[in-house]
Amino acid sequence: MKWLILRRISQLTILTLFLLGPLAGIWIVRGNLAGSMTLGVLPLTDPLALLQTMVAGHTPATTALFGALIVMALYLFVGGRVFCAWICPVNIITDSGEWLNKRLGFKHAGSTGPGLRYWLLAMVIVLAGLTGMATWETVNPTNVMARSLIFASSGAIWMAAFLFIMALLIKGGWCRICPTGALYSLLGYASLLKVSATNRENCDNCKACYQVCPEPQVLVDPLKTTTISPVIRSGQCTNCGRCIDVCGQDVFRFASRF
Amino acid sequence: MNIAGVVVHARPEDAALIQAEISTMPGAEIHGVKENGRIVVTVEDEDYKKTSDAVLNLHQIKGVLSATLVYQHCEEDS
Amino acid sequence: MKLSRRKFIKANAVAATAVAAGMSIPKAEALAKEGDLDIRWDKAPCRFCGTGCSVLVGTKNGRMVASQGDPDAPVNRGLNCIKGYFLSKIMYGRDRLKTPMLRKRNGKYDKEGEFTPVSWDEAFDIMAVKFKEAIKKKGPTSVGMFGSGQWTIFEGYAASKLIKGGFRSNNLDPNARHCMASAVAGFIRTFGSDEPMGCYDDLEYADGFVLWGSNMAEMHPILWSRLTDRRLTAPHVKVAVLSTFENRGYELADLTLTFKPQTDLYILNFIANYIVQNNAVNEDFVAKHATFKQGNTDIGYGLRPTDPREKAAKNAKKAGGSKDITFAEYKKFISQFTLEKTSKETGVPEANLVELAKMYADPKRKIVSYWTMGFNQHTRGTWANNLIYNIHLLTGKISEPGNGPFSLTGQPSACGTAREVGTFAHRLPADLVVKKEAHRTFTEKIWKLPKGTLNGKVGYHAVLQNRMLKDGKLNAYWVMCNNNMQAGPNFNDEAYPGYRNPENFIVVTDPYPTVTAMAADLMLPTAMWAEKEGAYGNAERRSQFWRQQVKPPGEAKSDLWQLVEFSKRFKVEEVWPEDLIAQKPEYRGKTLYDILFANGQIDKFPKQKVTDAVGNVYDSDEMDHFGYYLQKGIYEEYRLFGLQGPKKGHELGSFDDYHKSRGLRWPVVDGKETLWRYREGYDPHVAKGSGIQFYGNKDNKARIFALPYEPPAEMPDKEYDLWLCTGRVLEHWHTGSMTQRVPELYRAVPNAVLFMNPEDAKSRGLRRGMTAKISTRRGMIEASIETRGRNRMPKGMVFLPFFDARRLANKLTLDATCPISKETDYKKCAVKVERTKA
Amino acid sequence: MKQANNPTKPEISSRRQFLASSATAACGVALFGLGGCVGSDESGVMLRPPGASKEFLSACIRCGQCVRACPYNTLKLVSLFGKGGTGSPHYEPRQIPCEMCENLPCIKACPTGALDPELTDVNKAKMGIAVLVDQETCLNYLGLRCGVCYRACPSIDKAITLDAQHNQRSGKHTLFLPKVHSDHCTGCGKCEKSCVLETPAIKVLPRDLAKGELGHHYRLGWEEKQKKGKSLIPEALDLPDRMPEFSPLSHDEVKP
Repeated sequence: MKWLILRRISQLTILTLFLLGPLAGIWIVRGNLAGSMTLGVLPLTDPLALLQTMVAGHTPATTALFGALIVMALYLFVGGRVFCAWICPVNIITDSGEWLNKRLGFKHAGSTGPGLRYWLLAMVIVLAGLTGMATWETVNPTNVMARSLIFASSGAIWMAAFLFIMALLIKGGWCRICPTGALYSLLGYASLLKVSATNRENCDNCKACYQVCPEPQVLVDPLKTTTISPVIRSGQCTNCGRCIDVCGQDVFRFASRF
Repeated sequence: MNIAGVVVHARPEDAALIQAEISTMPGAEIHGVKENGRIVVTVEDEDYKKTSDAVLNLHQIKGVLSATLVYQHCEEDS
Repeated sequence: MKLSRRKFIKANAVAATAVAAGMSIPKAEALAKEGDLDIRWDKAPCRFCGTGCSVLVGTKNGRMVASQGDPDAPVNRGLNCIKGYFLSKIMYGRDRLKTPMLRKRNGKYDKEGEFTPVSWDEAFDIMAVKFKEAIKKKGPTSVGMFGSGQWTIFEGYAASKLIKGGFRSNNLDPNARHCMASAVAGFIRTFGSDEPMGCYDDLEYADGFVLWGSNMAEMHPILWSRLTDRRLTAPHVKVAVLSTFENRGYELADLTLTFKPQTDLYILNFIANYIVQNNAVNEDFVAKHATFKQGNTDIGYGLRPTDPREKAAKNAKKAGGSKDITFAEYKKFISQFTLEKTSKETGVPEANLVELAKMYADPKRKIVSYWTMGFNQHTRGTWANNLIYNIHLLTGKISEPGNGPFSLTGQPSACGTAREVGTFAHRLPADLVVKKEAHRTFTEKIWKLPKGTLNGKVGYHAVLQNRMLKDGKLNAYWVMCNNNMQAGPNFNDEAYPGYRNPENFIVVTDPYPTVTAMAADLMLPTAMWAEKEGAYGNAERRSQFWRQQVKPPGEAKSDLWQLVEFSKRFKVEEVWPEDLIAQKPEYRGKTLYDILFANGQIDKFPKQKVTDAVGNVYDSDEMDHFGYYLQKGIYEEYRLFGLQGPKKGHELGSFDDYHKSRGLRWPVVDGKETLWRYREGYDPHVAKGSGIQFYGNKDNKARIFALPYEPPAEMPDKEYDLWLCTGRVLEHWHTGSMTQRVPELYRAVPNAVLFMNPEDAKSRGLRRGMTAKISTRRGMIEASIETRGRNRMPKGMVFLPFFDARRLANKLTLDATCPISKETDYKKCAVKVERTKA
Repeated sequence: MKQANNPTKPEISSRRQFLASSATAACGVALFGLGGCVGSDESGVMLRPPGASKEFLSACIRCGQCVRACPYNTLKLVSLFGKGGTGSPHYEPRQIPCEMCENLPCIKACPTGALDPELTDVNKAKMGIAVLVDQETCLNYLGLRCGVCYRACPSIDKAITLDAQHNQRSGKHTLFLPKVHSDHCTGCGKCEKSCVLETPAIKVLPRDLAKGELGHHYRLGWEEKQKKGKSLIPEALDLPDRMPEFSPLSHDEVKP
């Protein structure tokens, strides 16, 4: 449970940091996940949102460019989809949807393949070019969710309901097709911090890790193909650490990609 | 008590739909419709802010060309 | 068919809307017609400024539901300013006081207790105890009252009679002291008779207008609209505006003069000098109608006698004194006010000064000078008034259509109530004064009082009342129809300690819980405006009457009712000494009510139906309560002062005539109004063949005064480095107690902001919109900075409106007054403005 | 569940299914996005913070930092189902108008330059333009002395002036008619906010919606003359009018 708790703490801390300003008047961070300014010095920008405005024909100001570069550098270091597992509030909702699905024990009404997210990512970018605006940002559940929460908009309830039901009905919920996650996963292929099935020889095939993994396809090769490195190199891995938590045989741990 | 009288002007072909929409608005009441698309509506509410909102909302109905405030009465209830 | 009120209004809405849509909805029209029939329309003067616009008020089912400008009113022809537009809403603020509220603890009155609802009986009981106690302990001068230029004429008269005739105290003063006193003193000093000679018709006759310290564009909006129309329709007309900062009047002005505070005294004398130097004196007029006087100088600032500035002033005790001089001596005196010196001292370019002087000097140009608070609220306010008369007298441009000096009044009845019925501490009705024995004797005769009842010593004026409360010399105090804790100067140091002085009992009568009411010991709820029958007198001597349109809410009773009813609580033996009673033994055992009001004069008009020309019947709560037509009785007794009194030219028409008319301008003689006083043919009191008679003075001549420049009481220095001026905005009336309760007006201008020059702001690290700390030696408030907008401030000067009860501007102001008129100077004190630490 | 149980070998049929569902979903997203785009057509009637250009939505990442920077809570983000681009900033003057901060904190907070950092003088902001939409209810047009909008204007006498006209009806008063001047009006909306009517007679509209455009072929003669300082053509010959010796038309400059 250790990593799960740490992740929840991380997610809530991020939200709290954003909410401290409007609720308590302590302005550490201004803005939301699309773009923010911390302590007046550290800009952070959602690379996908920025990419869309660029495709749409806008030359961004340096603040936003820096912000995006900082974000990308960070995720190159800790793992691209660390955003999905450790920052994004949608993760909490998707996890709850999944949890309820398991509790109710009903079959998912459908599922999506892990490649779909890249199609969507491409669509989002093409769409920005076609429409000449960051069209995706109008509906982007990740940013809408965060923004509605941080700006206390009623949209938060609707978006949360939508995401929850989606996770209830479809395996992996929104998080398996999210274009934002897709972009980060591309970074993840090159990132430094990884989960590794270091002690894969101890694996007793209990499949607990597959059960909890939001992207179980990433586990198969590193765990089972002994000829390759045990490091989970796929960018689709979110570095959530659930596999580390649940494995009775202590197979997994965080490691560098090398 | 606040009561406003509003002339809503719609395209004649949309008038029926718009009437239906208006009749769902709380506090709004239709008193007459002219074949050229003019609809006589009253809006009432206890709180003057809400009355004005309702008048503004009339503008927002799709197909409404104009909504003109003609009569406005406002007083506090004794 | 009986309809609910909501249905009525809805039918109205449908009918009006259907007309606009070009269709017919017969059912609604029928209903609406039926509804419209029971809107009753009647006239009333506007509740706000001294312009005296007339409105028609529509009442239905006992509520005022609509209003409109009276299209036939001579002043406003159906127009209103934005305050007048919302008149029908001022009575319906949610926090109207509906029952007397007394500070109580453990069921008993306690100065430190909480406000608790009480009955009128309990309220008057404790009041009577406190007033009697004060009179018994310290004599009549320990009771007093602060009244109002917003009182009806009847109320002012009743108050004057109760305080001066009943309690034998002259400590009665109106809020008009803060507003008109300098104009009053100026008129009396120059002409021997109060109030302007001209009227609003001048607006259509003049070729030039000069505004001296009057933001007429905002403060007298309807008159400004008339002045503008004259300017537009007659291209030769010139408008000059003088002020210490650029106000809304500058937009129309052909000539503007922005001068350093207090230096208007230079400009006024310079113009006179220019007229003399350029042989523009109307020699014939001056020889026949004027004499010259040198006024006392070094007269102090009306501060407490212990103040070093007062101690240093040689003539502080003889401020109004003067001696006769010759025209030659006068000419010599003013010759020091040269163009160069005046330009240097005032900061006004020479060309502008000359152009203004030329307007007055040109014999072919008819000129009206208008002024308001810039002149009157001035430590030399009386002088400023005298000096403007000098100019009009030297050129003979006075008392004829389009020519004359005209003081605009701030309050709806500053003239009618405060001045004409004698609610000032030194006055009696119809221009009489307490100091003159003949005037007292005449008043005692009309009032049927024993000789010697009236006190010959001038009472405490507004500013002095607060000082005396603080010093414990004034102990039972009644404030009516004004909000002096917000309007009065330096109230943190003077007024508030006085109100809360444990020796004192303070009563405040108001429709709303104002700052003043909350500082009192007893709050009395009152009927306002059209909730009672009333009369106002506007700035052009026009008295206008109205009938009671609606009932006041809850237990609220009119000020008149309160004054008269309260007099029943006093047996004459409790307030008068034996020697007075001995003169009129028939008064023994009687109450002040019997003596002052049920005196065979006031109670002689029996109960009747109050009706208008079409037969509508109106309530008269006072008539119902007292059993006779109280307002009529009061008015007819008051009228005797004008008809029989020692001062000429104050005749009024009959009570019934006023109810029928849209106001009449006094003197009303032989069924005719008087538009221009002192001029033969216009004024019935001017003897044939004399042309002009300033009959207020025995020699029928006016006085031209030699008066110099003297510095203000406080000037910016190193620490307090800016001039502060407080004042008003168009949207709000005085302290905002009525207009801030109209949601639309509140939204229009919710907060008072500090108008400031952008460079002054910048040099203090302030930006527009920032909250700043504004402090003087007397207090501190916070307000946000406005560097643009309606007023443009020159460097070194800031302006702060005082309507905002959350930013009490006048606690910053200095309680310096004109030593002659005792009117406060709100326009000049030293202030500093700093960034707040945040 | 199936995939989780057997992640190694997706079957052919399920691969096909995957492709099909992918395509469907992609279309869905496109529609979803286009829907948002269509919704943002309404951006035509939205009032944006200072420095926002017509292409504002192409540059705004909807981070809300401008909203946070606004000291008067003027700026709001469009809600999820709101028109005009969910999450993008706008203001409604009747609720809270723009106070025209000299230091433009909203622009400073914008990371992307969607609010143009080149705009440093708030007076040059073009957020919208005030339009007196209803002359029939405007109290000034009725002759009343209102002018609240005029005095509320931070650029009084520049952005709004009062045109004084003779009041024919009363015969002795003036109509003070508010007139908006587009070169000075920033669209801050203080006028709309302060209008005392139940529904304001003056409203701020986006500039492209409110402004007319003069025909490019036409010049204003009086302005051209003023610019040049004299007539654009050489003086034409003008002969004196024949008059009787004592003309009834001659009159003193100052009326008697």
